[in-house]
Amino acid sequence: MTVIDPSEQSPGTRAATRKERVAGWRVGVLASPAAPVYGALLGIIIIAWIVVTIDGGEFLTTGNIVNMLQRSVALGIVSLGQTVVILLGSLDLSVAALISLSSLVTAQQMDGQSGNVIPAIVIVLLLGAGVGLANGLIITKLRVNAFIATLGMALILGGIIENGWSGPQGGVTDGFSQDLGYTRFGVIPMSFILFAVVAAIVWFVLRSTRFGYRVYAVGGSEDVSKLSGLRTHRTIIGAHILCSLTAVITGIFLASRLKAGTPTVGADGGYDLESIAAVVLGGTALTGGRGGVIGTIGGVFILAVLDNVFNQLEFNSFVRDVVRGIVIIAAVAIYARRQEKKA
Amino acid sequence: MSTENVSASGFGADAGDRGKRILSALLSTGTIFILLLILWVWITILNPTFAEPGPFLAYLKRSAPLVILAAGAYFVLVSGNFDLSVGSLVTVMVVVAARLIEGEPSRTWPVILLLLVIGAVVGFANGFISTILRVPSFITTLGMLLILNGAVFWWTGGAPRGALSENFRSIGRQGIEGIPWIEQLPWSVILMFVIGAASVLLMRADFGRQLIATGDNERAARLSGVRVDRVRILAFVLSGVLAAVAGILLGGFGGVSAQVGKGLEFDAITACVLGGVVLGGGRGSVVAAMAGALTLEALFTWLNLQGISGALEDTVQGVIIIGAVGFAAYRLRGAR
Amino acid sequence: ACGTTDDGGGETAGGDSTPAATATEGPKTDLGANSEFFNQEDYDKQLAQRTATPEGPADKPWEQMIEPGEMVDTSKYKAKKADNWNVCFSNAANDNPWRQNGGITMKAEADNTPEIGKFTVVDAEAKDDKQISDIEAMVSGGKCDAIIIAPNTTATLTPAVEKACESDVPVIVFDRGVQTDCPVTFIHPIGGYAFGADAAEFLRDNVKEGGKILALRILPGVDVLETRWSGAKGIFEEAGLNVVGVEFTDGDAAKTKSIVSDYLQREGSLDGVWMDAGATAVAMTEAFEDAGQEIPFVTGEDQNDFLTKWKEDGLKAIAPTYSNFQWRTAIIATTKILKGEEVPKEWILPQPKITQENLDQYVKPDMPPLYYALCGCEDLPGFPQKWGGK
Amino acid sequence: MSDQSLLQMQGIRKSFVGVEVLHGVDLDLRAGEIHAIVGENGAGKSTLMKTLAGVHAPDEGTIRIDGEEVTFHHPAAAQAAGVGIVYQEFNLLPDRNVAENVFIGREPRKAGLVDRRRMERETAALLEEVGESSFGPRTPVRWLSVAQQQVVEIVKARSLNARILVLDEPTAALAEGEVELLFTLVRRLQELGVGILYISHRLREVFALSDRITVIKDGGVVKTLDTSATNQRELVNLMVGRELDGYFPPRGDKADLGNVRLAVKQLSTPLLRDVSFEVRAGEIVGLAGLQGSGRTQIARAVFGADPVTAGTVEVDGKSVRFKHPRQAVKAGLGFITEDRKAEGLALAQSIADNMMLAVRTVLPARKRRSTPGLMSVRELAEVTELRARGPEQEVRFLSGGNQQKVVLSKWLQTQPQILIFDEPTRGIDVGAKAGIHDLIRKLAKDGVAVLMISSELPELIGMSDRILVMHEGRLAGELPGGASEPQIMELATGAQDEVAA
Ligand SMILES: Nc1ncnc2c1ncn2[C@@H]1O[C@H](COP(=O)(O)OP(=O)(O)OP(=O)(O)O)[C@@H](O)[C@H]1O
Ligand SMILES: Nc1ncnc2c1ncn2[C@@H]1O[C@H](COP(=O)(O)OP(=O)(O)OP(=O)(O)O)[C@@H](O)[C@H]1O
Ligand SMILES: O[C@@H]1[C@@H](O)[C@H](O)OC[C@H]1O
Ligand SMILES: [Mg+2]
Ligand SMILES: [Mg+2]
Repeated sequence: MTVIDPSEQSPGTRAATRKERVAGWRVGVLASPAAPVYGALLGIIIIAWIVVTIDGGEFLTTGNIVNMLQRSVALGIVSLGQTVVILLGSLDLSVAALISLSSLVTAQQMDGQSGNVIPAIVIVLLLGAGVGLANGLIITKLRVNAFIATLGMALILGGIIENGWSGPQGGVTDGFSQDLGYTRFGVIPMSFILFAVVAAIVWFVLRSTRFGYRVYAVGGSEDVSKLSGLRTHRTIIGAHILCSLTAVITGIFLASRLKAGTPTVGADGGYDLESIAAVVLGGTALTGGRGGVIGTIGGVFILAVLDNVFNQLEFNSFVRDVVRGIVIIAAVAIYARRQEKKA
Repeated sequence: MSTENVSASGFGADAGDRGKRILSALLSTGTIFILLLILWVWITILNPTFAEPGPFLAYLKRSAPLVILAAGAYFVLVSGNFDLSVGSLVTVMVVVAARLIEGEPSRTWPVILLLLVIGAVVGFANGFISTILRVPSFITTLGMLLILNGAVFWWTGGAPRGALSENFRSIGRQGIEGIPWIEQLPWSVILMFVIGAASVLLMRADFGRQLIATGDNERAARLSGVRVDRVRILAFVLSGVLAAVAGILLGGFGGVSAQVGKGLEFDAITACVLGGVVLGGGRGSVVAAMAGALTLEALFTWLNLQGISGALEDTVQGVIIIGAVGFAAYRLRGAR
Repeated sequence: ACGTTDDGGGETAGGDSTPAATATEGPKTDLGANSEFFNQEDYDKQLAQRTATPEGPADKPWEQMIEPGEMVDTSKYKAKKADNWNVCFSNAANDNPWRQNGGITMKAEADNTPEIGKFTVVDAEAKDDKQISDIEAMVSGGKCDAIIIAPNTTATLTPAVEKACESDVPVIVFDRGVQTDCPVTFIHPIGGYAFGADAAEFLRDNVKEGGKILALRILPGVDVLETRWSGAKGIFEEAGLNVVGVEFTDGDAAKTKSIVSDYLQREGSLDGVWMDAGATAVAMTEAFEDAGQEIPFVTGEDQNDFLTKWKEDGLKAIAPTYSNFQWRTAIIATTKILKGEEVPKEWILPQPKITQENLDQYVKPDMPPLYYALCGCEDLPGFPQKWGGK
Repeated sequence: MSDQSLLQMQGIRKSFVGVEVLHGVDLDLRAGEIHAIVGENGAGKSTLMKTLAGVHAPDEGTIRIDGEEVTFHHPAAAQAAGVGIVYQEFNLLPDRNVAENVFIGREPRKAGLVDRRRMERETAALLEEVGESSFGPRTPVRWLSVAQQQVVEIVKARSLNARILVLDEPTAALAEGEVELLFTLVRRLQELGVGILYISHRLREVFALSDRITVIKDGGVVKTLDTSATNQRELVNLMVGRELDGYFPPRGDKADLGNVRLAVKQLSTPLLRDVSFEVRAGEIVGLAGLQGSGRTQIARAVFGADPVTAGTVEVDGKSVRFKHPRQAVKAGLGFITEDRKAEGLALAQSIADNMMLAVRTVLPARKRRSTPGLMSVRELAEVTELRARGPEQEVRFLSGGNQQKVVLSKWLQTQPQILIFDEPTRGIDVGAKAGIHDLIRKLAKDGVAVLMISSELPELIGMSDRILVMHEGRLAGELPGGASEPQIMELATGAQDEVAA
């Protein structure tokens, strides 16, 4: 019997380390699913710039850039949470309803009093945690598929909204609305800073905490994770709580922007499907386990740039939808090709 | 062979368990039929006329489009994909039909043919992009939803234009008259049963077995010679064509409307999941999926009869759907 | 102010008060009761305005105004250029036939106004947040000579409209209201109370006491729709009519039909149907036909399919309207402002109702089913093709 | 080896869907002992281990560790109690790197955050401990060969510092050379006092390694024996309940050989270089080689499952180029894949549907009725000695060996002229193995050309009429049937580059 002596493998070992170093770089930077996203973003910005300029408009002005940043906030924040659940191999279709509900509760709790701002925010965050917990429990303990569980949750929240409110709910405190909704630091809107902070937190959580590692593991394979001794249920529940929290933060932000809560702000914004589209545009695999928030941010910017260009070119909403649909499909098709080539 | 000990091999080692097996199969996939029966009985208790032929047929007639959509959704789901574009496809059907028919009865049949072709083409595009171009179908069909919605209204300038003809509308509205006892047998109910039967046969045929095997394990199916891309594309085509049929029925039933297809994709998927179809593919029966659609419609009727406040209706619906799916999962687990 | 009102008619009682709806404050837990959507003063005022004689040319109702009251001096908005104006329009949405019809009219009127060089439309797709950003972009872009706003929702668009008013560009609001009187003018028909009452009075006058009425509404929460229902509700109560149900149809024909069928099953029959908008009126009548029942007294709107069916099938009906020609008025008002001509602070348009007597003049066989009879667009270039007619 | 009982399992019962698969199993394990568990496919070995690992809760019975009763509701609880397990199926995340896989869910932390450095350092140390240097902690698992993955699995179990280590067929996916490495590791752990439960169908390993052997049959313990006090013959008898005489069916006669059925000429793919060989009707050609030497790649390329860059394939003298496996099936080829779960079976479908899957793709239903030689599902089950409850049973509920028989049936049904077997008896018990060997030989006798890939050298030597040996994507040489193991290994490792054919 031939026993392979490990020492014989030393040339191979050197090769392996070299390969690994190259791999590390490829995995870390180029092979990161975020790379093509920013390529696509850059491409779209260039095309947009050319088209808008030919049309006689201005694209890369400070005002316009600020406008784009501002527009990316609401979808951006909720997409961060959506990224986490999609990485986990789940998804959340209830975010739109939760955004509406949280905008309403924010307004109701603030009731025009500046003293109520902090308690209101706390209450709304608790609401988010509660809904996320419920989603997580339904998925793990009742074993209802995430698609149906969160679709059902959207119905439940929708009914609660309809039952409790028949129109906008005023009461968002003036100062709060001004601060979060309209203040700018130089050219940077305050709300964009909120987006950046939430993004940094989610990024950090995914990258550096055990919870983040577990999200990737469960997304890679729930079975493997469980058999390896990972408490998958806790991870799934935790991720859904995180997702719902980003939804309520979006709701709070929108309340500040509208100076009111409204029953339809979430559904009108299409935040459920659009956040999923943004995440996938950002290169995160719908099957879970691959991707991250950096890509999602790129995906959100792509949609924001498109939106801005549509406005400048005065596309009607129908043309917009057609172009959006094509861009989403085309971008993901390109990623898929890249993925295939690499394999 | 080295052994004659055949008694232990082959099947029937526990032939006595056959009854038990059937029972457990019924318990696992049969939950939906039990639920449907409970709802029907309950509705009848609330409103005894429900069980009479007229009202019951009216219920079936109203359910027919969703049942047909659920069958279409089933083919796609069982092959491991999603089709989120069927709702907007239904809208497209109605809007295109109105624009092209302009109330002219002679145009009805050519336009219907065209609608079926559009359904097939959209389905093919969905399938092609999702299989050959490897875009996840969730995204393909989400994009298609946007494209269809935008394109059709772009074409009509924002609002539906033109009008449906009477004979177009009669498919979704009328039926065979003068049948004793039930008076009218609606065309949509006939279509529903025909499509239901055809779907069952299709799933039992080689195509269906290959489709479900593909959804279960694509690599194994391919290595066994299954042209997995082709069967998946076909599933999307079926979904598109059935959405066209549903659109024709809904346009007939309700007339021109830009809202008609809104949210139907979710209803169809919900119906399938209620019926025990597993998202991700490979499991579930088409009959149960269609029963899921009937259950969903019965649930709407029940909610209406219960007089649950319009506002809380959605909440109750959400709780029941989650509860039913959770219950089915629980039974499946218990039965395993 | 308590609760929402309609398009703000009430607040202008003093002549210079806010011409817009007030906030809807506090949760609306009781949809049916709607007490918070009812304001007696506005209600009485609107009902009275129905019979007031409007000022202006009778053959051009879109130029008429009811009880104009305070006129605004717009000389400070007078455009520096004589022509080639860039008029910007932030539209809430283009999501129903009424809005689509109006949008076409508005564009045609703008094209027909020689001074307007560019008419820029940005569609908010029914998203409050988007509309706020759209308006911000219009203001900061500095390229608009006037900004027209059709707000998506009342309370929520207020801050953005206020911001826009702070710029030196004139702001014109129409259709739904906002909670500020900062815009140069606010254009709207009489209002929801009048609409709701027109329809309810028809049923009151025709249906016997205790008759069963079904009320169909599109969706909750839009003030101009809420007031329609709250305007009707009191009349039903007073008349002793039995409202067996109030349901939301989402503007979906199939859903409307299913709801009516369900009620026919449950109640056996209905004596009247009240609707807060007419887009699904035909589907509603078909539910009766499909159930083999005679169509009772019904109400709709000036959508062509309903009027046609009314005429052809001899329905017993009425169609209140929410004057679609206000979309045209918005451009006319803008033109006046940019020319420095005075406009009313609140421009109230007539709001005719279509009855059996005047039905024939509104049915348009050559126009598509979703055409709105009160288009006010027949004399515009491109009619009827631009509106889908033959 | 101490006599102190480390683990005691008593009266373990477990049923699925009302069918009991374990009827009161008793088992004990001492510290520093290697305790082998053997038994037929479906006997319940893996299920028993899963009750120990917290995957399945036993319906009845007790588990004691160090005399103390324990219940595990989750694999994490078993881990915490010192139970490590390498499952029969692979249990790694391909998208994560080695270190992340080893410490999955238990990442070391510093100040509340994952200490990636430490994680990698510890993984590197563990890899070094087992003498693995061909990859490092940061290598993505996707890049690893099956053998390397198995090393990761073992390192992962080891990283728990488990006192009880379960290895469920750890060598099933390994070639002989790699097996030795594994043995070294297992013995090292044994010296550290770890109690090891070792499941294998390879009796040679069992005798080489274990201290005691427990035979399980039909969900119950037949007997626990001291390895030194028994022999292969007795063991087989206990397992199968009958004598098995002689391992392999007799080779074919030279005279029985027919025409060249399959001719591969200068075949190249990204992983293969200029591979040429022929297989005649009635012949079994064995394909040997180390892991990753390209054996599977040959099969896939010939079958149209992977793209070919150069070369030709001829079937019955006609040049073919399959772009899709279906064309290969149509042309009379069959391919029993090495990984039956991932590539052989639609697990949620019935036995009947799986058996019919391939024939359905090439013969439409109406032609099937008139095609002679097609067997009923029941007949197929008998021919392959399948043990199952009925044709409607879902394949995922079958044990590994019975699943393999379903795969075989699927291909028998297409009446192939050329059959490629990739590890046909991986994870198959000795009794069934003999059955499959007989079947393969019988097929050859009936004129089928067989190409058989196997990592189990005795099997390859015993079955093949000729043996081709692969080395790094090239054909390193050819040996006659009955060649010796060292001869093959010499070619396979490239130890001697120029070899006579
Ligand atoms: N989750 C399950 N549901 C139903 N039946 C199961 C399940 N897991 C295993 N079984 C059944 O339990 C029996 C024992 O299976 P097990 O996998 O333990 O066998 P094994 O001894 O490990 O066989 P092999 O040597 O083939 O791996 C088999 O009949 C199998 O079909
Ligand atoms: N570096 C690699 N990248 C991608 N796929 C690979 C790589 N190496 C091997 N494979 C795939 O893995 C499979 C097995 O590889 P190969 O044919 O080289 O091994 P083998 O000799 O059959 O060994 P075994 O089957 O025993 O694992 C093949 O299908 C091949 O396509
Ligand atoms: O958009 C609304 C329209 O749908 C309704 O009919 O009238 C009021 C408008 O604001
Ligand atoms: Mg096993
Ligand atoms: Mg191989």
